[in-house]
Formats: sequence, structure tokens, C-alpha cells
Amino acid sequence: MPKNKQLDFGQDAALYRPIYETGKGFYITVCVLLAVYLWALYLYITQVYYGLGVTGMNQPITWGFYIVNFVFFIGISHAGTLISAILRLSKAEWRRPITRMAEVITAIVLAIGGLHPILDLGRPDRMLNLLSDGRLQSPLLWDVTSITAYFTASTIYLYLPMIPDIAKLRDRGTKLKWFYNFLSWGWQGTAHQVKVLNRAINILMVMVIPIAISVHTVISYIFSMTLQPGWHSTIFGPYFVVGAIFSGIAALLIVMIVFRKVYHLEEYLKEIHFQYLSTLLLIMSLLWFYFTFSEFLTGIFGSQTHELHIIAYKFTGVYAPFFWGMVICNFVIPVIILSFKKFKTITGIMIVSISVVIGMWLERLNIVVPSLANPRMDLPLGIYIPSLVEWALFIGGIAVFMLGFTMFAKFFPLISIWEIEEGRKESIKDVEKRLRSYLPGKET
Amino acid sequence: MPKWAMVIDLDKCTGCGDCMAACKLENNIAIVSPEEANVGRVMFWMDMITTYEGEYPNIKVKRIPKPCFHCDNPPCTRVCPVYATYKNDEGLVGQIYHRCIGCRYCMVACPYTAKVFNWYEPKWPDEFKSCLNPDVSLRMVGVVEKCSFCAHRLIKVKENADMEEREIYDGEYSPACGESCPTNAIYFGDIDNKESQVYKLSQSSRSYREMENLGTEPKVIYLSKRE
Amino acid sequence: MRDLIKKYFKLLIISLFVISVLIFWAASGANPTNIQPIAYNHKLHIESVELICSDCHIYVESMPSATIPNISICEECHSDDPITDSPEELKLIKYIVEEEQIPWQQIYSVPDHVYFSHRRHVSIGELDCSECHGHVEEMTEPISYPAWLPSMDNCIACHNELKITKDCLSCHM
Amino acid sequence: MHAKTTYIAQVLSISLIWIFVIAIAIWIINLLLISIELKDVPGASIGISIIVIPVFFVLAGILTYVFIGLHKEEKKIIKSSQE
Amino acid sequence: MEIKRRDFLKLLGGISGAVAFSAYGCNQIIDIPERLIEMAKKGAGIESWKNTICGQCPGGCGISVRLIDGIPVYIKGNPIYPVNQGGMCPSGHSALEVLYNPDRIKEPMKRIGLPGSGKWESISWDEALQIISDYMIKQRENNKSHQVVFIDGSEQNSLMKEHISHFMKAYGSPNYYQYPSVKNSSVPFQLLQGIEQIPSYDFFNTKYILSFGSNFLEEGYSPIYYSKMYAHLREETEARRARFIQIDSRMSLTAANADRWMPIRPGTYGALALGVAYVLIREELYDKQFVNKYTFGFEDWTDKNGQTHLGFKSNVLGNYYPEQVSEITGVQSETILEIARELGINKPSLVLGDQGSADNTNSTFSQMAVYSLNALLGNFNNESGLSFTDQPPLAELPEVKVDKLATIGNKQPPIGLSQNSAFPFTNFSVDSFIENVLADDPYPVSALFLYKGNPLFNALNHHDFAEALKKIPLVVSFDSFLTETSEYADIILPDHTFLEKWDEISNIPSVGFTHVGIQQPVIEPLFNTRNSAEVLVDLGNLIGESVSNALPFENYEQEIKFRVEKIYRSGKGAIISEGLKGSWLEFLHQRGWQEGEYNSFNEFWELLTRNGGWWNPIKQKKYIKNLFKTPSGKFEFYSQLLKKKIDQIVLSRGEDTPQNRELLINSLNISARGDKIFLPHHEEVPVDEGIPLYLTTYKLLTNRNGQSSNQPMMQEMFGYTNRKYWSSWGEIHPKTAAQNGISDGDWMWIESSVGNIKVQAKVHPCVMRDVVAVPFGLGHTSYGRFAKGYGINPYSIVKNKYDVINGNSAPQATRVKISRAT
Repeated sequence: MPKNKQLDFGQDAALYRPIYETGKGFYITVCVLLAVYLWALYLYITQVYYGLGVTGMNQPITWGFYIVNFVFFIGISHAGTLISAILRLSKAEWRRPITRMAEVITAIVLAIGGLHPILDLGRPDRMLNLLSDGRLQSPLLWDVTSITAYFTASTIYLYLPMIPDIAKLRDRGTKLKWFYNFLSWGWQGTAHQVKVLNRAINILMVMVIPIAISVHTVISYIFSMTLQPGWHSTIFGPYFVVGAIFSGIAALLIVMIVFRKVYHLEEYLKEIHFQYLSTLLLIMSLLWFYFTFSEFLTGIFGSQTHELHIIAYKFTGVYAPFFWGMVICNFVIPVIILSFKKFKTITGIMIVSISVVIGMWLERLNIVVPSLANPRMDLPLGIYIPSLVEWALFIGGIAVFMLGFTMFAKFFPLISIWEIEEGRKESIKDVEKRLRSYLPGKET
Repeated sequence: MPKWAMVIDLDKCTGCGDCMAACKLENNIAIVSPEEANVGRVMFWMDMITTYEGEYPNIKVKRIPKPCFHCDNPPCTRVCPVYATYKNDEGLVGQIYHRCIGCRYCMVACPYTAKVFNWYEPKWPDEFKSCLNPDVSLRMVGVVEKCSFCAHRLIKVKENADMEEREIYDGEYSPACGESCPTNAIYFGDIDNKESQVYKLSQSSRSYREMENLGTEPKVIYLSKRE
Repeated sequence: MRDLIKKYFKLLIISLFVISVLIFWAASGANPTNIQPIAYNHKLHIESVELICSDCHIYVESMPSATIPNISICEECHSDDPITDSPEELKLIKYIVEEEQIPWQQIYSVPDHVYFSHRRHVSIGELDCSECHGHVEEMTEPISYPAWLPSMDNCIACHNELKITKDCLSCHM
Repeated sequence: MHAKTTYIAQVLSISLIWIFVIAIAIWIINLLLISIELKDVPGASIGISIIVIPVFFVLAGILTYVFIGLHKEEKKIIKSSQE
Repeated sequence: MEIKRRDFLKLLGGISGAVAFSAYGCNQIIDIPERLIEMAKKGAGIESWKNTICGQCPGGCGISVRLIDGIPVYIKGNPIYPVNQGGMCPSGHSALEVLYNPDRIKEPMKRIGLPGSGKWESISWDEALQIISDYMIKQRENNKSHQVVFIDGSEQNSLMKEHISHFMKAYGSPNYYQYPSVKNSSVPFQLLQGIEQIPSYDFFNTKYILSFGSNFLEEGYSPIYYSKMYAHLREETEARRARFIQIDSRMSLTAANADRWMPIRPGTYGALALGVAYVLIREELYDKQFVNKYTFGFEDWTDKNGQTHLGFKSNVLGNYYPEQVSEITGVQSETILEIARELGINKPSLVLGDQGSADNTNSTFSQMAVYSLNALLGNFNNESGLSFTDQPPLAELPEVKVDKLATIGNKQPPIGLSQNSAFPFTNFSVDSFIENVLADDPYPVSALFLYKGNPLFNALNHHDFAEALKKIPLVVSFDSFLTETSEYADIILPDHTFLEKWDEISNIPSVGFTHVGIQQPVIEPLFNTRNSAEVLVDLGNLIGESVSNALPFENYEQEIKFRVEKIYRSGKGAIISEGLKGSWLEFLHQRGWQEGEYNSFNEFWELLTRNGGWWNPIKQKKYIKNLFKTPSGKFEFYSQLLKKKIDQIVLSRGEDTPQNRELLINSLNISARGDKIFLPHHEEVPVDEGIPLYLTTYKLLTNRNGQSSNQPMMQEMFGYTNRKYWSSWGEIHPKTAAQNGISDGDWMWIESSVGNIKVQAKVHPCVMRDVVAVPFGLGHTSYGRFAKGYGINPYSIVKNKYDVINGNSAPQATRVKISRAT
């Protein structure tokens, strides 16, 4: 692309610019991420070739990083669709610049997370057995179906609100016209089209929320349907959902802060967005703590030997650093930083978000490994030291996410342009009208 | 339908480990490399658990042979996504290696840690290949395996009985571990048959099952005076 | 660049097609070639000599494996002197003289992890050999491909039909 | 001509969604049949299929609805512009 | 050119796919292992079983080998063989790994490098035998036939023993030894009862068993036999359940199965036994009738010369009151009182002593002390469990006609005999043997034959032994594997494994009935190996008629037939009528042991080889008064045999003066003086002062004597109780560990005055406080790929100490200190 030629982007130039102008930074990022991805791919191929022996798993710790990351990534995916659907549904006007990013995170992370059980398979070549001889009795198949449904729904939910923006790109006509033409489905912006689209989005909004909640509930069922101490608990469904939304918001905040900086979106992502979202984060943090507290309280009061073993293992045993690290990351840091206005800056929020993401990953680790490391029989404690392959695939997963996000930002606007425009044109009137309807007295 | 069950008399059992060896040899269980074995990837279908009770010097040590318990209400079969582990009509919990996709969910679900996994392709020196048991298939990398109560022996016993047009008599079908136990501490038979030794022993006041509170209803019954 | 792709695209399509045809040709039993060392004539032995299956496949009623006859079974009738003027018999005589086993190719086989018992099917189940092996008594050529594929689907189909156990552990070990 | 190619491609992609959804439905029904045959807790399977299959159909339906809705309007516009 | 489908497929899919494809007709390109194809080619998969005797340890269990189309695939216990009755130990179970072991010696080999360098060259049998026989002929002609030494490490009571001794006798050498040897171990029993036989213990009637370190479930002569015995203690019926107390310094397998485990300081078993005797005598719980009638030296007595001698009673009452014993042993005096009373009240009872109490410098006296408790309790009558088995009615091999050259050789003193009169009751101790070889005293050793076993690995002083081996001009090893010892051989003549050869194994020590087992080949020899027995015959033929005439049999099988024909003619045994009780008898009835009906020797032989052996559960009636072969004809608390021997030695050295006597006693390292020497007493174990911990070693059932180290299965199972695989460990008490800053799983140094080893610590609640226990069996520096370099051999830091009387090694007599390795 010729550099000297300045394109006219009009009013929302900051939103168009990243699509049409490609800097050195982009190529470097893509190359680095691609390299990481290829490295991870290579190590995965060695795993397929030699067997799962290349990982650090053993008996009794038969599930390790892959399942941890599976739960973690799926959790992050709740950022999106769920938040954007709730915000849309509640007609929160400040949602407009946020929803797109949230939805993108969902779609990409879900794809990555959904592949993790395959990484975990000892015989990936026999994957098709799932299709031909699956058993719907197994929670693993519930996962397969619910994740597929969620993935389908969230992709549609990402795509449909993007149609007007794609049409805008198509109409500019400078880049990949056929591509945008294909995707824009003949959008002309007529009243009928808007009506059709809005209606579809409204239905999807309502559908996506239960699907999303079901996904993480079902993932928690993988654990709670077994008899393992520390897993066999009814609280796990909501606990996982809360954790998922919690980590999802944190991930969304990180992405927002990063791309605000990189793409200079300060105009669009204002302090107020971060304030609102971080308040939500604080609430989720407290909620998370409440759930964790209940979980362990019932465990301790139940006084079942094996349950207590595992709690002791987490509180004071080998996993104490991870456990207390999790509490600090998920509860102490968010509460301290977000409770004080002084700390509640963009930097502060960034720190909190990162700590929450790490904390939630630790939480998954704390759920999966200690229960397995303490077998019920009088066997020695299991020791789990993840191998290079497992780390590589974890880092590779993150790299793929970043790559996916970067590539998305290259082709589509990260902030919904038409929704911003719509906001400018109609919302003020709308909101005023709506407000009046809430207020006591007769509407005028 | 018979319901096969095992009774292990812990008072008689010395913990000599012969059941472990018999099992490994009968079922072609792979020997993993020393490094692997010491990080917890060793494969014993019949494992030995050591427990200590009491304070020095009045310590009681008990070694408990632990095969797969072939639960009547198995937690492992419920979670298998592909029907690779299942409970059959005779109460045997089978593991079909060629169906297994290696998700290890059943290992996670088993409260008794009875299953093992082929982390690498099992290998034998060529010379040892000739002493593999031809009745039992070799497992491949990435599948879960476990004690089968030597179900391959059952096939043969049934066939013999059918050839002679009779029922299987008590004690005719016994897994390798029970057959060669030096103290005859392992009994095997049909627990639904009130005449069988296993049934009689299971009614003993000494009998107990591991973790009965879980509701898994194991079909391996231990006899112990100490419990 | 574009031309090159266009040019080679056609080539690629054609070669893919050719390869798949070759694979089909190789994999299908449509063109059976004789893979047995001696062109054994089942029909002749069954009709003229009045042998029955278990005369040569001696363990068919008593063992899991029916076994392919080894040279000592042939020797019971054949000796150094040819009985017929068939050139195939001369081949057999050569094996007899050199005291070598005939390298028969096994046609029917089940994989390692499957237990199949002739005794169970023939003696207990009282199945006729032809159920699986086809009409051997009409075969003049040696068998080079199975009349009935011993695949799991085929096994299950028959077990379903006859209401025999479908318990995995009764075959898989 | 160009528009037509695009249109065909779009129709194809929509039908792919339907193929996908129908395939999932068939798969789930297949699993259901297996579980009934093996008496392997068919209840769970029935429960799941009752929920999942409609969800997928609704999703595909929404997509198709939008597609048709948008294209009808586009044709109208093209027609009106031609007139 | 016609492209065949299979050729094409080979190109397409690689060899394996193609093989499967072509061999299986159509669409089965799934993973068919080559094994199956091989099997299909092999044949019908016809199963057969062959009975033989296990050769993995001296236990002599009967085994059934499962053969598929003639190929052994599995070993199980022979259910009708009376010793093990179908039971097996892990090592025997996996013995096919010995047969098929990739590291077997496949043909005769000649060393071309320095001793121990591991450089070998294959030679033919003829060549090898020629070299050896030439050398032997030369030696014989030069009247040096006695310089040829034969060490048999098989530990087995087999025909091979007779065979070799016949060969050696005919050749003209007195130097045939078994090492380790039952003969040495039976010295304490010989001193007390006059017969050189290990008693067998029958648990059927007993109500109370007190075991002084006897690890009979793991280290006994026949662990599986005793496992069966043990099972009878724990039968369902309440009356059967005898109480069983194990005294041991660590929780051995036997201790783990005892009703009570009593930790004791190593090397003080004798003191404890005498402490128990004290209580029995003081509280008059002993069998007075028996003691009065059938024992000698209980009370003080006067000899012919009118000299008064100390009796057992006064010795015990004077020196072993419980508080004192408690101080020596670390066992509380209340506990001593308790067990002594239990022992005295619950009759019939049994007192066992072996391993723990036998592996020390004072073992003879300890064993005497332990065994004398049996006499105090009167356990020698017929109802109790102590008995001595009869010899089986096997034919003796024909008398050797010794020629002139051989007579000269045979007259020479044995080289295994100590030159300084140590170990007076044996003619062989590995210690004195090494010493003599190194000193060329009384004559140099010019050739050493080693049959099986691995004495170098088992001996405490490896280095000296290796030096001795290097010094001997011709070392010939008859073995199936390249052991540490055979690394020093000049020529290795590969033997069959026990699954490929004939042998006859009779009367396993301590098994309670007469029996003969037939070891027979279950498969044709896999390699170019030969049965050592027949190799000896071949050697004899090459050496000359006088030697070859000593073994006038067509082959070894004929020799066995010759032996057992006498059994046939004796008409005894094989049919059970009495001597067995309850379920055992029923068990054997069920399995048709008594079906042995035969009309001719051929039928007898056929049945014998089919069933695996012969036995005679009926003992000859013995009367107690005829039982003891001591000078007094009684059980001797005061061992006149020992006294006589010592008098003899003193006289042979010169005049019988107190000084000379003192010198001798001193040189024997006996600290007791006067009459106490000849009475069971506690000898202090000489230890290094200032070193805090005792090192004890023990053997596991999975790998007795380190022999099973080349079986990968046994390597994996080596530490199954501690979940340590293919490696050694050191068991220490949690408090000892804490004192030394060691936690479970840490590496630690164990250091003695000889050297140090590094092992992983296993903090174990059931070890004596000041004991480090390291298993013996690993730490091979040779012996094949599965053995070499795994674990550690604790004997490498054990001091070179021997029992003063019987010459057995004392691996428990070393003190060590431990420290954390970083």
C-alpha cells in the first residue's frame, strides 16, 4: 500500500485506519505469533507421533494442562457474547464500542478452547469414534454438543451485527471488494433491512445467554459428574459460570486496553467504559469469592477424609502457592485496586485484568490437579510437572488467539461503526424517550 | 447370568507380589522404561497398596492387592464417550482397546485408580515377543487399559463348558492372580450362586469392600480381621 | 504465475484421478490373481476323493483355529509318485521331497484383538462352513479372496440376526 | 455476472450451514438410536437431543431469515433503480 | 511387465501395510501386528503344558509351562507339586525372561582381553573343551590335579552335586564346594543335635510361633512352601489361627504378616533368646520332662575327671536377666517377659531362627541360643512341628574307581579350609578360600570351575575375590549369563537355562517331607548351549578313561533314570495316605496326586515326568532317643562336639596349655571364656566405635541373591512395596531421618569404614531407630542390559566379616553413618 497517499476516512477515521494502513508492527507481530504457533504445532506433532508420554502427565494425574487450558479458554470465551448480549438486552448505551471486541474474543477463543480436548486425546486418529459410536451419556459428549452450539451461535452473533460495517467497507471499494461483497449479503441500509437485522439480533441475544451459561455448566459437569473429592459438588455449575464471566471480562478489558493503545481508539473507548466494566469486574470478583468460600466451607464442614486431604493439600500442601496465588490474584488485588478511585486508572485496571486472568487460570489448575494428585486409595501423592510440550501448546494457544485477533482487526473494524453512528443519530433521542418512560408521571 | 466376583483374604495374603507378576505376564502388560516407571507411569493391573497403622513399634503393615474392582455401579463406564469401557451382563467391566480414544476420562472418574494408560507405544525386546500370551491382544500407544478379570480365560472356559454341554463349575474360571497365589488368598467365582465359595466368603463377618459409601458396589471383596 | 497454476492445476487433477483409480484397482478384489503357491482344486478333492473339510482342516471342530493344512496332511495321500498328471501336483511333490512347508497364504483372518473360534461356531453353533467360506466344494481355483469379509460389521450383522450375544468381551480381548 | 457468482456463493454458504445443522441432527439421532439399542441410558440422550436439535435449527433459521430478508430488499432496490 | 497388486501396494503404503494387506485379502489395512502373521504361519495354536522344576532359586517349586505350538509362553505353579501346590513367586513366574533373555551367552566364548575387560571371542565347543582338557591332563600328569577347584553356586540340592563331586573325585581333587552352602548354615544345628540337617517346621499344630529374624516368606530355603504353611495359620476357622511373633530389625515381608513385630538391634538375637530362656526357666514354663530325659548340659554337671562344668540353666540365670537383655537388644524387659510367658503357655509352639539372626558374626551362637529354646519347650516330640526329613531312596551313583594319580590329589587338604583354624566345622568359607588363593597356601590354585551362581557379587569382599580370580591361570565358567564372576573367566561354557535341561532336585532343606523333582527340558535349546553335566562327561572322556568311567551313562537323562529307578523299586511314596491334614490333603486328592499307579519303570518314569516329581509324605517313625547323634545321644545345651573340635585343634597345634587355648579362642574371635564358649551365649559383635547406625541388608522375594536382575519384570517389581522401580533405596526411621536432615525421596550417602554408596532415602515408620536397611540384589556391573547400572550393591560397603564358627558371611555387622547428598 502506497504510504504517501492519504486516504480520506471521514468521521470515524480511527476505526477505518487500521484496516487500510499496515505498519511494520503488524508484520512483526504476525511473524512472531506465527513462529510461536508453528513451534507449538511441531511439538504437537511430536506428541502425536510418540504418544502422550511427552507430556508431564502420569498416573494418577491423568489430566493436566490441556484440560486446565480447555476450561480456561472456554471460560474466557464467556467474555464476549454473554456480556454483549446482556448489555444489548439491557439497552446499555455505553456498550456500543465494546460489543464487537467481546464477540470476537468469544469466537476465536472458543475455537481454540474447543480444540483442547483433542490435544488431550491419546488417539486423536480415533476422533471419529466420537461421531460414529458416541455415547450421549458421557459429559464429554455434552460438551461437544454444547460447545458446537455455542460456537455456531456466537459466530452468527458476531457476524450478523457486522453486516452493515462490511457493507461500508464494500462501498469504499479499495480493498478486497469481492470479499466484502460476498459477506455483506446485499446490505443497502434500507429500513426493512435494518428491521430484519435488528429482529434477528434480538432473537439471537435471547438465545445466546442460555447457551453460554449451559456451556460452562456442562464443562463443570465433566468434573462434578465424577466421584472425585473436590469435584463432586453441585455448586460447580454456577461457580464455573461466574468464574468464566469473571475471566471473560478481564480478558475483554485487556484486549480493549491494548487495542485502544495500539489503534489509538481513545476517542471511542473512554474512561467511562473502563469504569463501568471494572465495576462489573469488582462485582464478579466478590461473587467469585463468595462461591469459592461456599465451596470450601461445605468441603471443610463435611469432614470427609478425602475432601479434607485435598483441601489441606491446597491450603498448606504442595499446591499452597498456587492456591493462595489464586486468592490474591482473583480477590485481593481486584478488591484493593478497584475499590479505590485513586488506583482505578487504566493502568490499574490493566494490572487487575491481567492478575484476574492469571488467577482464573490458577483456579482451573487448582481444581484439576490436586483432586487427581490425591487418590482416594492409599497411594503416594502424584507429582505433576508439565513438560515443554504442554507449555508450548499453552503458549501456542495464546499466540493463536492473538494472531486471530490481529488478523480480524486487519479485515474488520474492531468497533461497530454503524452502531456508533446509530448511537450518534438516534440514541440520544431514544434514551431521552426511554428515560421519560421510566420517570413518574405521564409521558409527554 | 453369573456375576463374577473376587474375594481377597487379607489375613492370608502375605503381599508377596506374585499376583502382580502373574497378571503382568498373563496379560502382556508392557514394562515401561525405568525413568518412566519412577514418574508414575508404571503399569500394574494388579497393584499392591501398603498401609501402615499404629505407632512405632506397634505398627501393623498391610499390603492390599488391588485389581480393578469391576464395580456393579461403575463410575468409569458412565463417563466414557465412546463405549470403550462398559459393564457387561456378567458384571465384568470391559475395556475395548481398539475403541478407546485415550481421553482418560475413565481414569479420572475411577475412585480406585485402577486404570493405567499407555503413555508411549509399549515395546518388548524382540526376544521376549515369543513369550507373549497369544490370547491377549497387545495394546497400543494412547489407550487406557485395566484388569479384565482375565476375561479371555472366561471365553475359553465357556467354550469348554458348552462343548461338554454343562455349566461352568465353581473355580473353573479363575484369573491368573488367583490361580497362582501362594497362600490361596484370592478366590474367584460367581457371587450370585449361593453354593459358590465366593458367595459364602462374601457373607463372612470379616468381609468389607473398599469405599462402600461411594455406592460403586465393587465386586472385589476383602476379608480382614482388622477392619 | 497464474498461468503456471492454471497449467499445473489440470495436471494435478488428472494425476489425483489416476492415483485414486490405481488405489481402487489395487484395493478391490475385482482382479484376483492367484496368490497361492499351488493351484489347489477344492472341488476335485471334495467330489472325487470325497474328503470333508475336517479331513484337512483338522482342528476345525476342536480348536479355535481351523488351521491351514501342513505338508504332513498332504503326505497322507500324496507321495513321491504323482497320482494325477496335473502339473500342480508336481509342485506339491517338490515340497514333499524337499521336506518344506507349503507357503499357503492365509485369506481369512481376524485381527489380533479379536477372538474367533471355529469350535464355537462349528461345533457349538453348528454353522455350516459355507456360511462364511462360500461354496468351497464348487471351487476349482485356489481361494485368493474371502467369500465373506470377517469385518466387525459383518460379524455383528449375523449375531444380530441370530440373536447371539453382542457383548464386546466375548470377542475382544 | 459478477453479482450472480457472488449470489451463488452466498446461497452455497447458507446451504452449508443447513448441511452442518442437519448433519448434527442426524448424528445426534444416530447416537440416540445406538443408546436405545444398547439400552445405554437412552433418557439422557433423548433429553439432550430434545434441546440441542431445535437450537441448531433455530440458529440456522435466523441466518436464513436474515439472508432472505436482506436479499429481497436488495433485489427490490436493484429493480427500482433499473426502472 | 505385469504389476502385481501387492507390489504396487508395497510401493504405496510401505511394507507393513502391504504385508497385512496381502496376507489378509481385502480391506483390512488395519494394524495387524507381525506377531499375528507369525502365529498364523506357526500353526494351530495348540496348547500343552509341561511340568518341571523351577531353577530360579533353591526353593525347588514345581512349575507348569504353557506351550503354544511348542513355544513356552507362560509359567504357572504346578498345582499338584507338594512343595508349592500351585503357588509361585514373582521371580519364578517371569522365568521365561531368562529363557528368552537377549543377553544370554549363545555359544562358548574365550576371553581375549584382560580379565574383566569384557572382550570375548566365540569359539567352538570342541575347541573350548580341548583347551580345558589339555590343561587338565597336564595338571594331572604333574600331580597337580588337586589344584583344580570347582565352585558350585547353584545352591541346589540336585543330582548335579553328586555328579560334580564324582567327576572331581575321579579327576583327583578334593576341592568341590557349594557356595553359598547349606552345609555351613547347618553348623549350629549340628553342634546341638549332632545331625547336619536343617530342621523343617510344620505349622499345622502349632499355636504360637516366635521367629528370631527368620524371614521365611522371603529369604527362606523355600519361601513358597512356607507361604503355604503360613496360610494355614490364617485359615477361616478360629482354632487354626496361631499367634505369630516376628523379631526383626526391620519390617520384612514376614514381619508385616506377623501378629506382632518386635524391633531389635541387629546382632543381638542370641541375647534375646537367652532372655526368653531366663523367663521360661525362672517361671518353670519349660518342658521339664523333655529337658531331664533328652538333654545334656542343662544343669551344672561333672565330667569324668570330676571337673564341674557350667550348665545352661546357671549360665542363663546368671547372665541373661531381662533388664540386662533389654539393654543389649533394645527390646523392653516387659516385652521379653510377655512373649516368654506367651511362648511357655501356648504349647505346642515353635521357635524359628534364620536370616536376621544368622547374618552376623555371632550367628552360630545366636542360632544355638534360639534353637535351644525349642529344646526347652520340648518341641522335638512327634506332635510338635519340628521334624527331620528322610533321605529319598535315590540310587547312589556307582562308586568311583579312583586311579593312582587321582588318589594323590584327593589326599591333599582342601583349599577352602582356613589355614589359621578358623571356621572349624566346614571345609569351605569364601573368606579362607580367597585368602588361600592369594597366599598360594597350602598350594596354588591352577584352575577354577564355576558352575552357575555369582559368588563375586554375593561375596562381601569383592575386591579380594576379583584379585584371586585374576590370579588363577584358568577360570572356566558354566553359566547362561555373563555375570560379574564370569567376566573374569577365561572360557565360558554356556549352560542351558533350567527350562532347557534335565536335572533332578530332591529334598529342599526345611521342607517337611521327602521329595524328588524332575527338571526336564520344555523346549529344545535355543542356542548352542550344553548341559554342564554332559560337558563334564565330555571333559572326562577327553581326559581319560579313569575319569570317564566315573560317570558311565549315555547322557544325563539316563543318569537321572538310574537314580530314580531305585525309588520305583522301593515302592514307597507318591500315594498319599497320611501325614497331611485337612484342606491340603483334600486339595491334593482333588488334583489327583494319588493317581500314580504304574506297573513298570517306564510307566513310572512317564508319570514322574508328566507330574513333575515324586514325594513321600510319610515319615519314618523316629524316636526321640534315637534322634540326636551327639556324643551324649541327647540334645546338647553344652556342645561336646564343639569342645572336642577345639580340643583337637589345640592339640594339633601343640600342647594343651591354657595359653595355647587362649590363643586359639582369641584367633577365633570368641569373647566368651571357659564353659560359656560351648553353651549358647551372646557374643558381642565387634563394631567400629563412634559410627552411629547399623547397616542391615535384606533380600526381596522378587530378586533373591541378585539373580533376577536380568529379568526386566523383576527389575520393575523390585521395589513394588515402596513404589521404587529399577532402583535401590535405604529405609530409615522418621526420627533418624529428621536428625540427619533427610526427607523421603532425598538422595543420601551411606558411609562405612569401607566406602560409601548413594541411595534414595525411604523414610519408613517400621525400621529400628538406629538402623539403615538397604535391599540386596541390584547394583550389577555386568549381567546384561537389564541389570547393569541399576541400583546399588550394599555389599560394596559392608566390612569383610564372617561368622567365627561356620564361616558364613556376616552382612549385618557393619556400622554406617548417613548424610544428605546434594
